[in-house]
Amino acid sequence: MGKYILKRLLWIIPVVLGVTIMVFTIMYLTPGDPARMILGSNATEEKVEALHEQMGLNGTYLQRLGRYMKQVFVDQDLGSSYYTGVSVKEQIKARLPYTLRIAGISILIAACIGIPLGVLAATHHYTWIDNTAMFASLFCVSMPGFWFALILVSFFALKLGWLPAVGIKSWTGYILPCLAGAIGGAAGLARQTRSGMLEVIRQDYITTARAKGQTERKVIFRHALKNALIPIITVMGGMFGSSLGGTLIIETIFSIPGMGTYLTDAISKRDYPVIQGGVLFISICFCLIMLLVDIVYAFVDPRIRSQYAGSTRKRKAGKGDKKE
Amino acid sequence: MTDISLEVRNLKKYFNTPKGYLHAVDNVNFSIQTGKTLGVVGESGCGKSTLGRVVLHLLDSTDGQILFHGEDVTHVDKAKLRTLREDMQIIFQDPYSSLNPRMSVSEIIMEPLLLKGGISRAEMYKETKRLMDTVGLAERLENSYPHELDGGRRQRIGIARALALNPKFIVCDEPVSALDVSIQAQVLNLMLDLQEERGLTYLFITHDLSVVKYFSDDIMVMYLGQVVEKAPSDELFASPSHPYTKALLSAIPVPDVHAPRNRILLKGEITSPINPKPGCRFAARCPYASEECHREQQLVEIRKNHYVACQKAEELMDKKEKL
Amino acid sequence: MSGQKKEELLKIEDLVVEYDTDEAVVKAVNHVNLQLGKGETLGLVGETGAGKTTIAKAILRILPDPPAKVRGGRIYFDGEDMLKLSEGKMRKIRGNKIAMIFQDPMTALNPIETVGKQIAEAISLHEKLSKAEVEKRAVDMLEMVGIPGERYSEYPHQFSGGMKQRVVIAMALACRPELLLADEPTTALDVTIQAQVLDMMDSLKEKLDTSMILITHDLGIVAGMCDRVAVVYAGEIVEQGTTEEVFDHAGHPYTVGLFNSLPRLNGTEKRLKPIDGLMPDPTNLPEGCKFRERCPFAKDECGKKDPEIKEFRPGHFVKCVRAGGEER
Amino acid sequence: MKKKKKSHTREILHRLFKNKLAVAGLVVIILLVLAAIFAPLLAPYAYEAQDLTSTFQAPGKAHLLGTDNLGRDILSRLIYGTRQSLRIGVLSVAIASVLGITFGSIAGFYGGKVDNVLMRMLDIYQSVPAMLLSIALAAALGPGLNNAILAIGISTMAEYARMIRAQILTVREREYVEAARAINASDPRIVLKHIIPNAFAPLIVSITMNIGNSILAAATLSFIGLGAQPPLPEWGAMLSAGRSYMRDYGYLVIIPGICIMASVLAFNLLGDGLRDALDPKMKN
Repeated sequence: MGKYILKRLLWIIPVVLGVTIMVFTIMYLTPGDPARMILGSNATEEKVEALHEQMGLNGTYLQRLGRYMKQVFVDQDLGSSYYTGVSVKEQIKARLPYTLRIAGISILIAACIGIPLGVLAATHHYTWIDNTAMFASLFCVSMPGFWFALILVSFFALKLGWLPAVGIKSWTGYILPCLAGAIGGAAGLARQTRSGMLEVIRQDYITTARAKGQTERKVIFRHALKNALIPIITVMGGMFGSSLGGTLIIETIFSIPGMGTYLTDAISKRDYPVIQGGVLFISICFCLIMLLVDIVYAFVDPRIRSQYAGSTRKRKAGKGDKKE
Repeated sequence: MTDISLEVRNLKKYFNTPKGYLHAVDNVNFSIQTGKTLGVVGESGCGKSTLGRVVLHLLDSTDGQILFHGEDVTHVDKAKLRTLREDMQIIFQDPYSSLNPRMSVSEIIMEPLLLKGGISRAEMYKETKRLMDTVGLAERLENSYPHELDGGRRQRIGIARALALNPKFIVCDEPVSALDVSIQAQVLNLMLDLQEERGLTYLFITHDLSVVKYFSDDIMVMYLGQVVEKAPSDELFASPSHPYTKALLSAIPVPDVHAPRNRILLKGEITSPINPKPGCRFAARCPYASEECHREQQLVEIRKNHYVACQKAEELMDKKEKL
Repeated sequence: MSGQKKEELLKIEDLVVEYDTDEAVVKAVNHVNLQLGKGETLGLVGETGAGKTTIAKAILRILPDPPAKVRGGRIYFDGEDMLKLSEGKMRKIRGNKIAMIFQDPMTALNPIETVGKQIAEAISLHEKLSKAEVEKRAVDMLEMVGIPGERYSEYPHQFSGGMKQRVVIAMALACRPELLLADEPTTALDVTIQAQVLDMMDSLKEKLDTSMILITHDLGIVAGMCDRVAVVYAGEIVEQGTTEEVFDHAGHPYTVGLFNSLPRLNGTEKRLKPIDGLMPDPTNLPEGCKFRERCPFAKDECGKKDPEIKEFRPGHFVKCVRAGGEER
Repeated sequence: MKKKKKSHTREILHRLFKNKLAVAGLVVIILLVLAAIFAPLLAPYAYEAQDLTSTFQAPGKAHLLGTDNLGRDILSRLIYGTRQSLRIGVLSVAIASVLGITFGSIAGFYGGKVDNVLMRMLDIYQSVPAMLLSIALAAALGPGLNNAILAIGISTMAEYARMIRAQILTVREREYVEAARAINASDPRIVLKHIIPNAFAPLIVSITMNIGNSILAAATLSFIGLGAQPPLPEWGAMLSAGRSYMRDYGYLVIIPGICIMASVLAFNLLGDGLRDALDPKMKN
């Protein structure tokens, strides 16, 4: 088990390096010259050249990449904004918690609504409950999250005045953004849980449990749900990624000082260090979440756990080396 | 080199796995006379299916020689492989997964003809109909899809496809084990008729001992990649001499209430053939195992055409089911 | 093997089970009558799709509904009609008085629970024992089926196929049921392992004095294990009697056909005699005798009305108009 | 065990048409396509026609769905908007699936080391959340609908790559592929005739559903100013523009949102229906 966690931890290193290169490359290929944007189109070539030098925009792709990598990993510095001059690292430190909190709470709400709904639908397969729950969740999956956020704002904030429309001064500020972020995930989880449950309910071991004289409730919760939830762990991990993406947009609606407002602002100004640093950091967070998910998965699923427990390691199936 | 259809010498097939080399087929020797059937029996994981696939070049051999009508075909180029495959065909175990679900019956049977080429479409179509008739598929089924048919008919499609190129030799990989007994008998009879009409040579792979007895001229028993006993069919059933063969034969449930029941129960289960220790691979489960079993066992001819890989064979041969 | 006047444990009368699908109604079990005495082993023989498993699951009332519907009949167990019992009472019978073993040991065990716990679950459901006692009993059960008790806390994937089937058997026998329904318990296993498992089942059955319904397609297994046998064809019992009777004096043309289809180890026949044709489509069963289309002796009257079940020889029942006429 | 003779496709369509929700989805999609084709005929006004004398008109006789801050007829803009939405959906999915299928097929066919390297690359690539990657790519490429399409296409290819690879790996092990080799079928033939047709079912489902998801993603990009640029009548952009007037003219936000949702829902319904129809076992 320790070996598995170590292996999985080490894998983070190439991933982070790879993501850094990828993000850098995307920005490198971007047309337009930030130096010229700052100086205006009347500036002389020399002035632009000088600013290039100062901003580290001179040199070949590899030179620039090398400089950036050194800056990020050796000096642990993400640079500073072209426009405000404020350190990107400091800004991220201040802003990331908001984004993570909203995304995290959204996922939690989504799980609390989606998983029970999925179980309910699966256990009432072929009935109106299933049909209604599934149509409702498909409806919610199809709904643009930012649109739902706007509707929430106009109703609960503007019309009823119960909750703040913008800002996040107290916990009440979290309610609407988190609800808006949760709805898509809840619907998605409900669908996934349902299909997972239906798959498991068909298995022989469920019939075996019934044949033992176990109550239907226990059959569902002890045997079916546990098995169905294992793959849901991974689904939820992946969902955290989309939840992060969604949160970025929702933040702009509620003017929350998180990564979303930071990034969208930087995008409109082509503030490269901010975009690079922001994307890199969110991705690293996502990687860590996925790492956690994999480890949790390995702990819950004895089949994986024993694979790494030493001697009983199974060879990979389906690699063309047929037995028999 | 008169009438030996297929000969295999010291054939080996190892698979590289994370845990080491899996000895799926280890040093196997046999030959089949033209028009005869060699039955290969063994339990799951004994390498019998791999053997069939190596013979057909569907898998590459690790070592050893394959001779087809006296010609060494172990390593062949693409062109030779094409002609070789026209002569050597295979019938698969699972009539559900061996047919492409997106092709109709006639498309499946016609495909080999299409790939061979040389005749017009109309002729191919005529030939397809003839093949369907040969294997007993009604003409009206030509546009059906495999999923619409039952296991027996599907297996007939598989046989027709194998026959399309007019092969001399067919590997039958558990062709009836997925079928119900009444259907199984239909298919077995068909295969016997075809052998008689066309002088086919069969390598008949199965785990079902009663079928193999009925179907084969010679039988070869495999255990963990190795041949433990080889003999003419009647001889093997009359005087099995390897302890494993004895146990295997005694374990067959006989559909006769008056038959004496004296099963030899083996201890333990089949182990994995990954990096096997030298010596007899059956020793761990063998009721007669002794110290000497840790050295390599050779196939020895203990009676005419009766080969056994066990040092105690001679003494066990006459030991009629003592239990 | 007389099996004549044993005390009756299970009696099925006129059982009808159908599956309602979108397209048609599958007539899986059609007016089945069966009885089983205490301590007896009944073999239920037939081909794929004949309705054997459906009968067993109907006894335990674990058929998936929808699509399966029990359309009629009575199933008496210890004199009580189980089809009329409440779900709660039925649960007290399942796993306790009647247990079931399924065909595929690979999928019959919950992959994320230890085998010990799964056996313990069956025990704790029906017996008021302390946790430690339950565990002790589960370990005993494991050892009884030849698995070291230390393997209690291992997971199913750590066992081989044969071992898994032993676990399943241990689980089924944990509460010493009066009746064991074994659905093709060895079909997924290799011959030598099959021999081990069958041998073990036989001796455990004796030891625990359990009656058994053994579902199989293998007549060889029936010959070795069963006191009586019932042959199932297209959802009907076409022949029923003591194993010796049925094997020696098969009365129904289908049973005769089954025997002729089998390659014999001691025989020298050069050709098998298969049954022509296929089992009829269960959504579209023919009028009259369901075997008529494949039967070499079919007459006009066979198509007109369903043949009655006749006592062909003492204690040997056959559903064929020819029964009582010439033997095979 | 049906005796009816039916080809695979017809059987699937038969099952699909029995599913009312899927048919409803299909009908909505057909209506969208028709609206896109006949937009100039259907729209009562030109989509860019401003009428500053009648801004913010509530839905009424002259303007069925009202007008926006520049007095443009919302219904007309919505009708023209179908063109953008369908273009986004179809093109970005086309880009994603072509990229993904190529990538996944290479990994699946060659297997071994090639597969390993490619899949690890995909892991890294997927470490950036798809929405974030779309935003970053769209930002890098610059605002504009075509760039948004490209950005969405690139950032969603991983799903197809994984799916087709997994399918190829399963299908490759089937006996009929072995049988094809035994009758001398060439590798390309095996791939085209035996593997791809059997690996395609889940792909079709996912393509259908992803058209909807791409429309959603593009609307999101437009919403933050990265997608369609004014005066192009794209639903997300309309929603974004209406946002400033939301307090007083809620319909400016609500109506485009409903359009987005309805079209995404239609594709999802059809996709769901297709999945059930393609694999009837999965349904119950």
